[in-house]
Amino acid sequence: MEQFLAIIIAKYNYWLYVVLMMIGFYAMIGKRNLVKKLIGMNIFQTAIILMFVSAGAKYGAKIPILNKHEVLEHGVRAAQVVNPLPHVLMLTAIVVSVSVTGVALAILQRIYREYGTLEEDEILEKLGR
Amino acid sequence: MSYQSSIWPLAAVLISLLGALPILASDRRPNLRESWTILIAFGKVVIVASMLPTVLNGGGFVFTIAEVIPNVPIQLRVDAMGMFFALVASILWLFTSLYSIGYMRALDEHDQTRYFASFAVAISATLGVAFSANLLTLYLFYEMLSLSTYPLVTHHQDAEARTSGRKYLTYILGTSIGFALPAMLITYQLAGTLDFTQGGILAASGADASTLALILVLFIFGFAKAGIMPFHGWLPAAMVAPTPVSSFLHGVAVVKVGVFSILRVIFHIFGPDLLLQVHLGTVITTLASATILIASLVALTQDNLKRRLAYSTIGQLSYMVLGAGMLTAVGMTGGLLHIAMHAFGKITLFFCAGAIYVAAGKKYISQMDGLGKRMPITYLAFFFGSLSIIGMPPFGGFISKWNLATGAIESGQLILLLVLLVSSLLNALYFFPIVYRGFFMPAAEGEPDGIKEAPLFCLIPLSITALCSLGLFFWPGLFLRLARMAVGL
Amino acid sequence: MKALALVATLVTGAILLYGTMDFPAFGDPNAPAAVHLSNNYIEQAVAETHVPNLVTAVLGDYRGYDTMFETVVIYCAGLAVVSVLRRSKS
Amino acid sequence: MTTSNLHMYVLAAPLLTALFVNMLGRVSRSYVAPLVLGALGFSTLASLGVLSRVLDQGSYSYTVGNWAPPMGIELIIDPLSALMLVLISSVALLASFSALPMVAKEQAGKEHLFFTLYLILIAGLMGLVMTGDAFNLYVLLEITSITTYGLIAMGKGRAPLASFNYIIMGSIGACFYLLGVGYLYILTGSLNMADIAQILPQLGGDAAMATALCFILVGLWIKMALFPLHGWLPNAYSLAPTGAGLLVAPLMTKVTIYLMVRVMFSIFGADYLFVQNPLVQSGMVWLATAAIICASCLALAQRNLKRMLTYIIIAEVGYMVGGVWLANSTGLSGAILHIVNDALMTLCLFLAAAAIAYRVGSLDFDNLQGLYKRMPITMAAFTVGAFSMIGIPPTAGFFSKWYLILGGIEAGHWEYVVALLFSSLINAILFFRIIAIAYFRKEGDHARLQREEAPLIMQGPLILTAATLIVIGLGSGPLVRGIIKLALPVGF
Repeated sequence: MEQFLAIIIAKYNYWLYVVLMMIGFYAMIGKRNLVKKLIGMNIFQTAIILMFVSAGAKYGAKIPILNKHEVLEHGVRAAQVVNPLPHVLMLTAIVVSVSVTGVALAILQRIYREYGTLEEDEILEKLGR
Repeated sequence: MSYQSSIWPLAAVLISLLGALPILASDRRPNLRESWTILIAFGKVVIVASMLPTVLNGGGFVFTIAEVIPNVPIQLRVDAMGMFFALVASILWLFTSLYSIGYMRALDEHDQTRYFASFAVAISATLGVAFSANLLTLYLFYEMLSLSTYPLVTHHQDAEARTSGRKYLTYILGTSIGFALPAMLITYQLAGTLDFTQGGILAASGADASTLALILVLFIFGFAKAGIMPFHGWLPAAMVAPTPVSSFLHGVAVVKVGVFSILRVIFHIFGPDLLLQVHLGTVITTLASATILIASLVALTQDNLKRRLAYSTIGQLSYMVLGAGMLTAVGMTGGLLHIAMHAFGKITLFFCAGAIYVAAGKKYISQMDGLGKRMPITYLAFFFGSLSIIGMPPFGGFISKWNLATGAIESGQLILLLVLLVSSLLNALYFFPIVYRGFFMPAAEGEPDGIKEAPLFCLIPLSITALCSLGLFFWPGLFLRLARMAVGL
Repeated sequence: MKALALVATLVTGAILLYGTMDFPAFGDPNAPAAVHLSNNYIEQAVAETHVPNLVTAVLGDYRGYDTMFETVVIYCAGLAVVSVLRRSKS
Repeated sequence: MTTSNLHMYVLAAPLLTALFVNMLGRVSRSYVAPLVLGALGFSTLASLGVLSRVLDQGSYSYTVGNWAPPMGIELIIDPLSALMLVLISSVALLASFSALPMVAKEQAGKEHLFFTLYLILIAGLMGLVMTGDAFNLYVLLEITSITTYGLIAMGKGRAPLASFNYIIMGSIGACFYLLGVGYLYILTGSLNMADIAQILPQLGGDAAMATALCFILVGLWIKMALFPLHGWLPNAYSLAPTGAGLLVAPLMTKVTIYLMVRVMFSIFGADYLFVQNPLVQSGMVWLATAAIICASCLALAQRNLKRMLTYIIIAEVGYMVGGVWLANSTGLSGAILHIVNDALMTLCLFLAAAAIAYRVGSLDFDNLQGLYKRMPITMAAFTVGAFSMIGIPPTAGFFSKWYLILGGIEAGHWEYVVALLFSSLINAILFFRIIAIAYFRKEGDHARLQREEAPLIMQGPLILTAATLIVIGLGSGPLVRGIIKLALPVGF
């Protein structure tokens, strides 16, 4: 048990983000309101972004912006700078996430225009009529 | 046996396939269209006959169309067995073309262009099956035949045609995809090839008896065109088609393609020796015997003339399979020979049924009393045809049945001899009443007087095929020789 | 339906947590992610690209191909929004 | 122009043209058609050049911006990706001919927007098949998704709702894929597929690796609509504007299957997938079997041509997934051949459906009566496509099915063999039902129907596609021997 706790504490970041992800995931598949689904999607994607970024963290390291001249002259110790790659990836992922949200919102507008509601059950009811 | 590479097998197959194009193009000029049909039919006979001497001398032709699967090209090859079948089919197609013209015009049928074009494609497929060098090619043309005959079966485009068309495709396509295709794949997996080889290809694969039995049964049911029960139901249903279709396709081409495919499998995929070794001949003969007897009994109960002929066909087809299943050279010769003998006999009978329909508008046997006096030539031809099918001398059918009976005795299965005798008796029982009613029963009250013989275009072909049935008793030489070459005698 | 969604969520979460068992601890400077590529970027990026901000260096240079498509994504999204919301003339 | 970066021109042509289509299309609609066709025609020729180069000189990798992998992003041009490039560009080109008049009819005034998204989608698909970088794959996957969301939402009636549904499902798929990549990254510190594949076996991290595999695969399955994750596809594809369906239906699922193959063999390796986890392997074949059978049965219940086709697409996904997981070279060759064939078959059927929709309007079965008289050429091509779907020789569909079934027999997975045969039979029923409806007419209706074919620009590609199906069928021997055998992953 203690071992298990030690594992959790050592990797608490992942545990947090997985919980966050699952909140979003549940909203995507469990909620009947279309906007809530969309919000769930955003939570999910944000949690993934956080997970990636946290994977780049190093204890005692600084941000990956260096002094150019100093580096060119003396070099740099890699352990003192956090991993820049996850940040790069997540910049892209954020853009993708925002774009998808934008398109989805536009589509939601059209749906609202057409059916006057964003509740899935009510829409299905209207379609069934 | 040595095969020379040649374009002629392809030409024989393609002439009618490409011929469908000018037929379609001359949609609005019936005379031109029918001239095309005759010309193509004649050309086909000439091409097939031109290859005959080489085959008789023990040679053959081969043509590779495309290399599609390792060791299995789409390939045409002319050997004695293929030649035998191609000869029967192409000669009878010529007669059918003539007959079709008379029949379709007399009834003023709709969509004749489509009819003739589909017919041309169907005969192409038939020759393709005859000249296939391997199972895949055979399967290809087999499916092509199934599909090209669909418009013919459903020609009338009414509710009945629709139902029959569905039944036709369900049986034919269903069994070929559901049974024949997996059988072919398993064979390929076992043998690594699908080539038709004298002595079979499965012997070397070392497959056990149960696998072989499975493949064999899958093949026999898979080629449902042969009408082995319980997959025979499509044939009576297909009788809604115009009579020339029934006569040629469902008396000769389509059904015999089924039988021919089964024979190919028995002769050249399994090989008689292998089947003897694992005692699978009885599987074939049992299925065939059951079909012969049941179909003959059912035929007795049918009042619709074409349906009675259809059930008769189902029974007769199983004779051919039965002969092959005896696994003796004589029995196999008999089975093969029966393809030709039955073809000439049955096509005559169908031609007559069509002629009666054209001239008198009658479909049911019970209405045909006294018709023989008004249509003597038709009825005489019908009599000849039925005698040939029953197997009476001096008609062609006797030769094949004689061989079959000899084969049964040689193989030591006297029960098969009994099957042959009983079924011949049944044949007589369902044919003779028709002839008797026609000649000796008085016509029904209020029958119109104007009934006379069908048009010449109908009458001439049926007379010729009837005479052929007679002639084949005296001069069976060509077919007998090809059949013997095919089984290796 | 909701119960099914809950079960799916729990299963997914459990698998994800199970997967983290093999992960290095948070902030471990010797984690594979922290040493393999990252060190190369940190040590060479300034010399190779002359950009002091490593994120920019990687984004704009090493993984510029990604970034090109990132802009395409935005472009697409804008177009998609316009085309979805605009009523067609017919 | 040197041939060493010809593949970049294949990709760049639609991408850059998309900009011009948007700008010039605003000025005048008449610019749209030549731009689209020109770009795709160029791409098709260039991709043929790429393929012949690969076959001639072997696979090569291309580093974007000259940053050596794994630092930079690597593109892999091997026979498989070159084949996919040819497939994508040629299918897109053929689809465009038909899409142009359809879009002008359905989306009047929005053609430039439609074709901008359309071209970017094509560029995205091309990028997908070339990339050798796991994260780059994600970005491109999202490009294709976003463009598809937009294209589908442009449809009428319920289309936006279907599109939203697709967004939610598609995002789950993409997120799962990204999570899987994240796990691999945390585990290995790399994003380059070849690099990951090299590092993975040296690690002890079995749990994380399995989780990564699981999430990547599930993500891709959602995107390719593998049963039972297919829920979004029928509505999305059948309600999409006809022009969008023409492109999306033949290509999207097939490219995703390609991605699955790529990820499976380039990252995880056949040894890990098949040898170390035989249970997973046979479980997957069973899943594919279930997919084929269930989707075929669902197709039977449809009363609309396009909806029926969408369920057939789902069944075909099962074919290919099963073929890949059979774990032998015959099955894999069959799956790859089927990717090509299925794309063309689906294209043929959707082109025919588009032509019918253009003239008849509705695609409900009841409206198809007498079509063989009204549109004989369209229906002839449709028949060829249908035969190929059923698997009747010598059409292409027969031969890929041949390899798939043979692979099933070889692997001893008889359930898969039976499912394939069953699905062929169902397809026969499905298509002959339509053929019968279109061949027969209403009772007692004997009026001479007027011939009214779709415009030539729609007929041309349709006929060409139907002919291609037969040509590919007859040429499947050289195709398999010359290209697909080379495209198989190492070890097969």
